Amino acid sequence: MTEKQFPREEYLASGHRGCAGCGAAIIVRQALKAAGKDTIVVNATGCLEVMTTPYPETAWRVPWIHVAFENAAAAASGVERAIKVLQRKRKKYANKKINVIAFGGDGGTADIGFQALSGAMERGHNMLYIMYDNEAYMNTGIQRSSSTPLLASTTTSPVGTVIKGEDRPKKDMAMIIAAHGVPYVATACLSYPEDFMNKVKKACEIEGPAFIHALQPCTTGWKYDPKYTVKIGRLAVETGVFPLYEIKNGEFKITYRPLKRKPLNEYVKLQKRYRHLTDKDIEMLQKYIDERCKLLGL
Amino acid sequence: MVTVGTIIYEPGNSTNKTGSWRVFKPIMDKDKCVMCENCFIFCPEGCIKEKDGKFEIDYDYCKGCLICVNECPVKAISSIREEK
Amino acid sequence: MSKVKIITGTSAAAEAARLCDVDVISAYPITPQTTCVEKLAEFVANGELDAEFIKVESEHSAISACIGASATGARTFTATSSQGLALMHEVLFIASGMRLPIVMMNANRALSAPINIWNDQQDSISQRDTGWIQIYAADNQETLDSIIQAFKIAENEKVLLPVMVNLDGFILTHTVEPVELPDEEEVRDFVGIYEPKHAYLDPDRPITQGPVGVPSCYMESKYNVQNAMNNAEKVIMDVNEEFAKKFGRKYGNGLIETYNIENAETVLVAMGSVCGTIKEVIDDLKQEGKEYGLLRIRTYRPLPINHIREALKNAKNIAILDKDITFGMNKGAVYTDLAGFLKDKKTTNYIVGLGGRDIRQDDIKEIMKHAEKAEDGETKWMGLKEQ
Amino acid sequence: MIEIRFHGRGGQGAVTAAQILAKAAFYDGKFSQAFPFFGVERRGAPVMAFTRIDDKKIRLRSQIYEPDYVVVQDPTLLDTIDVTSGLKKGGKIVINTNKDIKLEGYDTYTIDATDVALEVLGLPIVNTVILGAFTGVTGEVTIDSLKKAIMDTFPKKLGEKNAKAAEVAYNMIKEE
Repeated sequence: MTEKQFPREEYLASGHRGCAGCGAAIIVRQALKAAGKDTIVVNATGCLEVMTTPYPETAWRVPWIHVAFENAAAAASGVERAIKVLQRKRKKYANKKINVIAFGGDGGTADIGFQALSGAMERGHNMLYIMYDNEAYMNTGIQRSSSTPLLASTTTSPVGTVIKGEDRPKKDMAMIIAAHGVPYVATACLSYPEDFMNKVKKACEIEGPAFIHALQPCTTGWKYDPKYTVKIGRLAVETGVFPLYEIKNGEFKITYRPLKRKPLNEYVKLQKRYRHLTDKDIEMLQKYIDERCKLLGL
Repeated sequence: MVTVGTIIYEPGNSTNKTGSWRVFKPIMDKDKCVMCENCFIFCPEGCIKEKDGKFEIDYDYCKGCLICVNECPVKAISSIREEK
Repeated sequence: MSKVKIITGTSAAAEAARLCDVDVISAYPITPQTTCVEKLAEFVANGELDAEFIKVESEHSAISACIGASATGARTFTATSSQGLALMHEVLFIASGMRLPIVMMNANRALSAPINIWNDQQDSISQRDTGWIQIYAADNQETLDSIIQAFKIAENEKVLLPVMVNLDGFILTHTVEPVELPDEEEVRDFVGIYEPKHAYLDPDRPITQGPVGVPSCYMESKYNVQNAMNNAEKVIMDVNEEFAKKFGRKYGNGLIETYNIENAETVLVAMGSVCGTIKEVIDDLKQEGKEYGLLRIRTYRPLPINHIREALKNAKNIAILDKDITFGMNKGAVYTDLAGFLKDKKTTNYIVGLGGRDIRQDDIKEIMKHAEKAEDGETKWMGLKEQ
Repeated sequence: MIEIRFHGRGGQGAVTAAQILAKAAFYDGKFSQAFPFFGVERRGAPVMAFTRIDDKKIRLRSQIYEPDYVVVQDPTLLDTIDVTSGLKKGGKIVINTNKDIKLEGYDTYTIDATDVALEVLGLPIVNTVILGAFTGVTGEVTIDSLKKAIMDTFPKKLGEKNAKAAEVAYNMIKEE
């Protein structure tokens, strides 16, 4: 390969305090390489915000703002409209297309930030919201969220003698946002950088709100060897646990189709959050995933 | 002195050397490298950098997660125990 | 050209925001503030104000969007009341901590439960420690004038704090009275254009706003806010003077206003619209040869301690009226704030007008009489029905 | 200081009437204030609104308990509400009714405002009509200022019609 596939510019500096093997950092690096310099980032409270900005140090090389846990989408709404009005009234940011990208974890997006997100998506702001989904509240120490998958163990969905792990299935954020009728919704995973970065580019180019649900394997919360972050993400896609698709102007398209879906066991066996699963549990989960994949035509 | 609004004006000034976190150390064999960019795009630290047409690991920041080792298709990166 | 219109308090607030040429409005309707956002929406819809109106889904998002907009360098306005303000609570600290000069109109209304849409000041008093400057207007003209002043105060580089302009729900928000609307050009000349140097998001100047305030910087960060409050005291006075020079109206020294205080042994201390009724009673009683005084606190935060102490130096009986209550202490917040530095004075606290209980002239007279004789320091709830 | 209380039903424009009266007084060079009774009433329920008029700036913020005048926009209210409550002795009360009503102890004036409204406006909205009658009865504001206040409260055509309706009522009550 002689041509450079990925831009060399780094908008997230080294030296941040993420865990070794942190998937959130990979997501941000990839997303910002796709979006480019003229980007303003709004960040919900969470791992990403904490690990990148202990005053007086910041890992960010693009303008960045953090307000609170549940309001990244609302704050981004303000940023987006301010740019619009300042361009119009005061000739600021003249002749420049500025991407407004909000990053929120699954808690800040699917739970506490859900209302603000729904409002922002419905209002039609020209912004991209990226949910980096590590399937639990990792910043506070691995508590379940509505995005925690069925049977995964967390500190608030522990494996006890009566209940064994999370008892509710994962909330389907991409489809919920798609139901808002926004022009661009996609799922993505850091293990497929080309696919993810293409989606970020499309989302930035499109006029109006865009939402990307990006799966982010988490070494600490999912309990695996840090070197497997990318591998586990890939397995999530190859097994059909996390299908990659986009919905552009209402048109659904699978963007990556595994030749043959791998058995779920390959995915769960690498993660200690699933170590309590019996063969019967895995069979049940496999059936659940098969049904969901069938619905998506996978 | 803390700035008004606790604002940080120097972009990307997080220069604390996270290389000290390392337990394992990836070693790049530049001759084996085919510049597929996997290690580059998957590094959580952004510390695999291209220099003179070849990738190099910046050990000041590499935390030793070894994703690069695991994702290299030609086994150009190996790992050793960090010596301190 | 200035012109006089007969308008409500909420309209006066909306007119002020229009005159100040705000860039972004983000607000959510709530009684009795709603007519303000309706008016603003109308201005924007008719092109009378070139602004972006973000029609958010809650007050929490309203203030969050204001932070986003202000941090991008836009002049930003919001309006709320009661439960809405309470819902904003956590974000209010963030606005002041990030030093964003957002201006808010708050229609003072009681807090649930039981649900009550009528006036008291518990809502804004409960936001006392959020780092917002708080101004309490006594009439609709002052509402309009205070919002204009608020932008100039908030955006002053020595201040850079958000300002909340409070007006009593219904008593002002829904009352029409003559309000002079100053000339648009003159107002814009007075407030200028917001050109922040500290906080604006621009890809050509990538700054980080709202980072983690680690223990080694947090105290300094908060001390900065306190310093800004200290600076605000003088800035508020200066802006009040400057405003008077340009528009011919002033509100005491900007921080406090006194009325007949030099002749009186008994002085009432109050905030907001009830001060009008108190002045009326003072004038009536003066004709009977009785002298009473009023100290109106216009700026509750920063609390002008020295000015209040100086104004009350000759007062013998001080009656402090509170439209709020600190449960478990049986005192109002204004009283508890003042008692600390009026230790050598006889002070009595009166809880008045909670949840829209009307404050009649007779109530004021009763307070005056009671304050003259009161010895026990017991708090008196005015107009409380026997249980 | 003159204090006026308006009785109506939600949706009949009692609050607007109180505000128009305040405007008219202002056009006469006086100070004024108008406010609704701060209730939770919805359309159809009895409502009240108040106007204060004075030669000097009005600072009083309490509600009105002893009005100088009472205006009743809807005759059905007489059955359910004590419309003369607190009305000063010998105070004037203007009632929209087609019946001949006299309220003991008060100067009572009646006008079939609904009829006038239907004729002039084509709608049974009586608030401007009854303001015309009030002006004729009390002289607290001039008819010219009242018309001006009405005109700038409503859109042009509607304003003209309402001003006309007020004038008709004003003349009717003057002639009585």
